[in-house]
Amino acid sequence: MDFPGLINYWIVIILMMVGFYIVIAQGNLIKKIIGLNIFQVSVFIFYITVGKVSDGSAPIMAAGIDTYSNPLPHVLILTAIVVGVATTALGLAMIVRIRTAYNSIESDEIERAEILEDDK
Amino acid sequence: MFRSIFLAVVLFLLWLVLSGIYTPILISFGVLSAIIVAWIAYRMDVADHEGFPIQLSWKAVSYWPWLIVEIIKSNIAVAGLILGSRENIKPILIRIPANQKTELGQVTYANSITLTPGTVSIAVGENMIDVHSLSKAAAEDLKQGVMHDKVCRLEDLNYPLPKTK
Amino acid sequence: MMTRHTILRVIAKFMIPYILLFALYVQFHGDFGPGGGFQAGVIFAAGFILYSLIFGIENGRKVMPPWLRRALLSIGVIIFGGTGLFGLILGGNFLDYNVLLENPVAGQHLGILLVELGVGITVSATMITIFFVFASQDQ
Amino acid sequence: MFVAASIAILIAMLLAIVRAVLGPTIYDRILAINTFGTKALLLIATIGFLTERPEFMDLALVYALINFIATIAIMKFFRFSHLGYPQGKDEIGDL
Amino acid sequence: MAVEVISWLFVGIGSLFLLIGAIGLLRLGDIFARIHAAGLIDTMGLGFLILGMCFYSGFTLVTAKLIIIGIFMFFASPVSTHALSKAALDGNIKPEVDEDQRPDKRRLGAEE
Amino acid sequence: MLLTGISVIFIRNLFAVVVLAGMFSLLAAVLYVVLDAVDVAFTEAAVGAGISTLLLLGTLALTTDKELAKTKIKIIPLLLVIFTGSVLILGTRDMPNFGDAKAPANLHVAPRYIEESMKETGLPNMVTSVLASYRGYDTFGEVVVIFTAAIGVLILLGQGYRKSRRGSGKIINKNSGEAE
Repeated sequence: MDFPGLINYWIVIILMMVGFYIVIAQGNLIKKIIGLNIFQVSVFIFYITVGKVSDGSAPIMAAGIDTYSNPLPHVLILTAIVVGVATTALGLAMIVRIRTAYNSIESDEIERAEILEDDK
Repeated sequence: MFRSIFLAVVLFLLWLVLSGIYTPILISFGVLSAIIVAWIAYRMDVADHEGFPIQLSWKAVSYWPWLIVEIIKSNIAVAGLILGSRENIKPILIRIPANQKTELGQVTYANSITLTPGTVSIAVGENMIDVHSLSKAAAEDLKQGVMHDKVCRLEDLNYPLPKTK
Repeated sequence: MMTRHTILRVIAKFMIPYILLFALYVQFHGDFGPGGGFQAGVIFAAGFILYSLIFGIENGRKVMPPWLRRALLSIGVIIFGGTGLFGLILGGNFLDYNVLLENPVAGQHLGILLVELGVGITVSATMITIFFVFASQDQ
Repeated sequence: MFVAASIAILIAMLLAIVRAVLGPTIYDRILAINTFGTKALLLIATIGFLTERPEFMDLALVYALINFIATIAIMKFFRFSHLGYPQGKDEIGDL
Repeated sequence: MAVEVISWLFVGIGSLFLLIGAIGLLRLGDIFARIHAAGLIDTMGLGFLILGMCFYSGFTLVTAKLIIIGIFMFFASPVSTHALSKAALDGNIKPEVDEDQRPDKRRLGAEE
Repeated sequence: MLLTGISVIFIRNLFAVVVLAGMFSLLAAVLYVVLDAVDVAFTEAAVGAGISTLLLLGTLALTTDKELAKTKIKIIPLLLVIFTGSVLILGTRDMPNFGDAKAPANLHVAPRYIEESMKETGLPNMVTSVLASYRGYDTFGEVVVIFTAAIGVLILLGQGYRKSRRGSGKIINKNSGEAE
């Protein structure tokens, strides 16, 4: 395996797995949202690293520079970040409602409360 | 109202400094933005004598160099304290008077205290400021009241000089 | 008014106009440097949030009442869509800016400017709305 | 020269992260994030000079701005455990 | 050439103070002491680095923006520091001090 | 950066977790600057470090900032995560090297944007011209998404919410009872 050339992907993957672990293994809903954010950021970094060109510069025209990084991933990620914050807001709003309904933000407790309700 | 207009002019100057591109369309956007922001500021009621202290501007210019020299001096002292042994660090809490007439003056004073490392103003009350200081020397310096008098003079040129201890 | 605590209020009063101006600067210079509608919207909202944090949500509401917020929310989308539709009416495709003016390059420039403005308005209105909704809940 | 400066900033950032993770009280963490923001600002500026395109100073300015607002918001939240207006008291601008 | 040397010098001093501040952030005993170390970073570190960069870039728009950043931090950093220390005091954290020269031990302006 | 991410798992005080998340976001933004994505870094700094932190804090204020369950390593998810990670790392062997100008992603439409956008739109910032002109449809859809999210939050936490609480006999402060 080509060590220095691929290290960016490995970092991305480790980061992604950390986020993934938080999402599936943590009970707390707010932690889950943060895990989701970490996962998201890892995907963003993946896109940006793919678009990076060695010796390239930021894709804003200026005199005397002729290698630019790929602007397309930047555009995609730019929109993705804002959509990400919109979804985060929506998720957090749902957490607030869940809290008023079940008086808890731990997923196991919510499950328990639901079972209790079904039994009635 | 006068202040709002003046604020708009200042904002437009800031725009020119930031922009760096002087085509007619962008300059007209600049005028527009400055007017919009000044109007919002007028609605928010932030462009009053506290929010936009033009009455102080000239005196402030004479105060800042002195403050910067003070900051550098105390910085070196604090750096020595951090690198030195732990025994030298003797934190101290003091309460010092702040007889500035306006709240703006008090704020300037408190901020100056905080800006000089080694002393942090932790609470501001009526005519009093609580200060946490990293060493006794810095606290003694503050008690001398040099900075206090400077800020007072900044506020009003005719301020009678209080007796310095 | 004898409020006990003054530092934040005074400094916030001093800084808010400049933050808002900076937001507008980012908005209109997105074509030349980093920046654009998204960033400008968020910074504008941040300046506004600072105001509401320090002077209270009620004052923030007075400066920007709910109807204005909701109107801005839709106006942004309408500007964006309207620009696209205008291109359609003038004989181009949806969101085709070449036909907006005689000169295609100038048309592109105008189109991009309008679109960015729409994005900025929507984003800032969204952020302010979400903040107000979250902050005005009681526990 | 800017390489040395950015390495110094990176080391300082690392120390700030250590403080944030260790931080016995919540205030230590807030302090850490505040200084961390300052360092990020400086790092952006130095990187601008390193890559010889220093015209992106707007970025650093945004950092300063957002850092300040975030710190104020965190403090406000922590004092009242609410982002809204503290009701019933004359506490406009208090923190 | 002389300008370059000056800018080197300033950036060097700035970095040095930055590092000292960061060490202080780790080393000092309690939160109130650490605030002083952070103040070191905010004033000397930032100020000198920005000054050095100003000299390096010469008389351009970049310099203007750097100066704006400097002025902004000049106003903003004491405010956040002050807010932090006040909140810490309200949060019932007792500063470790050698002597407390305040007449009464309550914080100023506290209602209670 | 990894350190902050991992420590998010172990700290039980949610408030500290939020602070660390803000730090994580700042670091990501610095990384974007290093990778030449100035516009993205701009957005990340404003959105990730500013607005998201605020929103998380708002949620904490409305719920609770203590995590109840003790954090322990759960074996099955950990194994799953390690397995997925190793498969992905194996998959990267076919990926182009970092910074490779000949990578497939950089050969498709990007050269055209870089060459032509200045001539076609007259704007030096390619990201803006691609965002608003070439990819205008995407951006339009995305603005609509934000709009929808705002409406969604309003529906979830706005007027209807208030009414139901008022119906339950709880006294609501006059100042905060405004319909959103």
